[in-house]
Amino acid sequence: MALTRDQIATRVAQEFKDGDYVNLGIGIPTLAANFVPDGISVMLQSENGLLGMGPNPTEEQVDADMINAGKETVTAVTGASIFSSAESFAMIRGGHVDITVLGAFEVDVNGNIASWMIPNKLIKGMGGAMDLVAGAKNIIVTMTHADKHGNSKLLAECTLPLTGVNCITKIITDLAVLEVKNKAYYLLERAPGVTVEEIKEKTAGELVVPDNVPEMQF
Amino acid sequence: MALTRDQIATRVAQEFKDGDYVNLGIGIPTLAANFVPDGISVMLQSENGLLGMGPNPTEEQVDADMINAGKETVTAVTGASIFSSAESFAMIRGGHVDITVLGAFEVDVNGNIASWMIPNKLIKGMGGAMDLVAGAKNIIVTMTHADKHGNSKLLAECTLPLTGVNCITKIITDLAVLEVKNKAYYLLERAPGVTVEEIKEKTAGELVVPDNVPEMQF
Amino acid sequence: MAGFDKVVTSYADAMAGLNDNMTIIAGGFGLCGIPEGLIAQIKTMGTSGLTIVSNNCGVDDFGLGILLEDKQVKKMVSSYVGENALFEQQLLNGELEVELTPQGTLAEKMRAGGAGIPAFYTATGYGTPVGEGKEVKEFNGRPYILEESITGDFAIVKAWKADRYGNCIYRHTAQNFNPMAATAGKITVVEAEEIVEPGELDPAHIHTPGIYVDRVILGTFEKRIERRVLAK
Amino acid sequence: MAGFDKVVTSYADAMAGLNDNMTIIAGGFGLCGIPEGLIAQIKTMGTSGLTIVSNNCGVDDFGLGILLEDKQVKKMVSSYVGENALFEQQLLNGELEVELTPQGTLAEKMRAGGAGIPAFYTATGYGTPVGEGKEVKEFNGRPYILEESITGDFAIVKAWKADRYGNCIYRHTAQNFNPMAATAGKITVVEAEEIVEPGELDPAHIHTPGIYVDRVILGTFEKRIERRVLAK
Repeated sequence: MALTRDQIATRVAQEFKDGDYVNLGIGIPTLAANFVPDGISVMLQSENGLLGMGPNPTEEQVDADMINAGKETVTAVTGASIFSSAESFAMIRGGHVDITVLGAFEVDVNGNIASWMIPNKLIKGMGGAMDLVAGAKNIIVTMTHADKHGNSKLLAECTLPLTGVNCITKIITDLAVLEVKNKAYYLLERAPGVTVEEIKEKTAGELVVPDNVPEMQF
Repeated sequence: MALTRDQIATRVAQEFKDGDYVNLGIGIPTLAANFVPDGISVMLQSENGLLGMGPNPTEEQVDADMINAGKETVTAVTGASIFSSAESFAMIRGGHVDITVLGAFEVDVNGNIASWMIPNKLIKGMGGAMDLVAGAKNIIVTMTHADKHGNSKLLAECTLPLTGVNCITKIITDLAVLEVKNKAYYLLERAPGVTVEEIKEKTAGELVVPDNVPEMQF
Repeated sequence: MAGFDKVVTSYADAMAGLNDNMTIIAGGFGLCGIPEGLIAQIKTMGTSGLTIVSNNCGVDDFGLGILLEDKQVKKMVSSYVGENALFEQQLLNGELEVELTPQGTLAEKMRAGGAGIPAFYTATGYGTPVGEGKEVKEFNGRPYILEESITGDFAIVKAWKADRYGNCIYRHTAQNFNPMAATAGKITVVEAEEIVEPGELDPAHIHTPGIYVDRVILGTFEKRIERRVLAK
Repeated sequence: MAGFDKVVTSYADAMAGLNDNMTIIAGGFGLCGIPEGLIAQIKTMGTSGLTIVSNNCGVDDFGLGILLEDKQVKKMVSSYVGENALFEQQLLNGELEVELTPQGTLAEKMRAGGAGIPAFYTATGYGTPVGEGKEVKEFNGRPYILEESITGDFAIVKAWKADRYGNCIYRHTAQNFNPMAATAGKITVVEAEEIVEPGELDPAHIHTPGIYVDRVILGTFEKRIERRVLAK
């Protein structure tokens, strides 16, 4: 069975190590904050200038001056720091954020990612995504393996305008966990009950399948 | 009579306008802070990260964490701000300091200045001087008109390694006030009792002398 | 210290000198930390042909979005403009130009503009449409693109507290682009929630030293929240 | 939050991993705001062949100057090294190399190194010995030189207060180069006058967010004054 959004987020959160500084994109990546494993602490960076982002506020805590990069009201955790956008992206561009998790329209076997623009359709802008993929030490892309028409999002070569080149190393989808290297997708894990055949079918770029592909553990 | 150091500093301070942010180099420039005219307020910038430098401290006020760019103990005035060296030079390089006053070994008619290095003799470094001459809106050089052997410091072309090119517009010496433009020194004022002849004699670069050269007013 | 008192008492004085076809650098992220009264004054003045450098362009009826109604904006330099239907319409009609700029590059362009750095290299945008036509240079085997800095005729900034000398502090994440914007205007105007006397702000806590600031005005702020999300 | 507790209790732990021929970025201006105990530890370790990036090199018997005694330093990158007789002697003997760098360029090189900017243009040094051999480019009719950023294997930083997560604040002008140094080390070590619990520092007052810091140690400081000048 393909994973639910919460299950994908749970698998993403297994990538976190204790003490990681993490930037989570909008959507499934943000959900990962709810599934951080026991014994692991991470500190969330929000690119509008907050290190140590906490949960959304209660009614009493709501403060218009306290928002995240998705423009949602948030709180700060104990030990947080707040700074300018220039300082925030100095952190990001300078490689100080340990893990960035973000969604994508497409990725390819060169580690390229397209996530911000669909010509003649979506022209809202890239926000901080280009800086994040250029700067983070470890970038995880999370998305559905194929679009709603069944077309693979794991391509040999991206067709949409790129967000960044040669930067993606790990992909966590509703079907599988894959590593990108040597111009191919290496299948590391499959979702419980999902067959290697289905993953092959929905992966357009070259897929390398080891003899044994374990199921994800939750 | 050639001006004393205090008199040079007094003439320098006449250049200040109310509300100017001013950076003063070591030596005579620093003295100018003591002669700011009545009704004029300036705020002193010290390039190690202090805007609003005050006088040296009393015995009780001395604080090792409170120094100026000359490494002397200082105080801060009311309304001061303290920041990093990167921020300090952002101000300087970005042209936010209104007036910089500094000493020099030599200047020339191209507005070049040499103030930091005498080959095989003085190799201490340029400190912040190169940033100051590259960045300030208005740079005033103050020095003796000639060295102790009577050799002019106002040259046609500098002989020592430069601190900056094409940046000096005004020179205040013990003999005269001059403007640098059109590859010449324009004599604006002479020290009380100093003749145009003496100034001509001690100016190696081309000197433009108007019909009437007023004496400096103190 | 009369020469350092930067407080003005009318919005007309605050924005005096703003003319058609000028460039304005604006602080704020979404609707957070925006100089509401200064934006309203620009609308009142009716200045047109403006280039506005701001991470976002507000929403249809609030923030910089209100300058679209009378087509005062010629060009936006922004990282994200997705909250605004009028914006999209004017863009598709060709009435508005947009230069989409990665958020970190935008922040750094403003900082560099204020700091006398005309250009810098960044890996951000290399190999993407953002990098097209830009100079590329390798450092340690990695390609980077050259990005030029930005300055404006005016910068409009929203502070929490400002003193009469223009020293500013920002509140929480309303800081965002404001400190860089403050450095990048030929004339920098700060609209503050509170104006205090010099000396009331701790010198070590000042986010924007007064040297960058030309005018300070006391504002009142609606502080609209774009996405009010509560704890479950 | 065990993973974020960066406090170490010995200087040996604080500087563990420092090896010969490494590059160290050091905060401080003159003798103000220098990590005295970390410098002493480097002397104790006897590490040699070091490249040290620091605005100054201390004085003969204090600050970075003490590393000259046993010839631990191969190269200094500094703006001003005039306070130190041993320095001058080793320089003239060819035992020490120095790369004189304008103070603002040095500060910006550290900042850029930490911020992922490999190079930037500045007018500082154009037409002088500093500009020799560097790429020149005109912007708006003015020539600028290209300066590359600096990073180090270690950064050593002196803070006033640090919390266990590595968030730091600096006191008065002891801030100087420390915030940039903190961003530019592969391993950044902070020596603080006081270590506090997370939450004790106001998030808006933190000069160096903990993300840049790997280790924090409690120090005791002599805080020698280089030029004690009193009001007349």
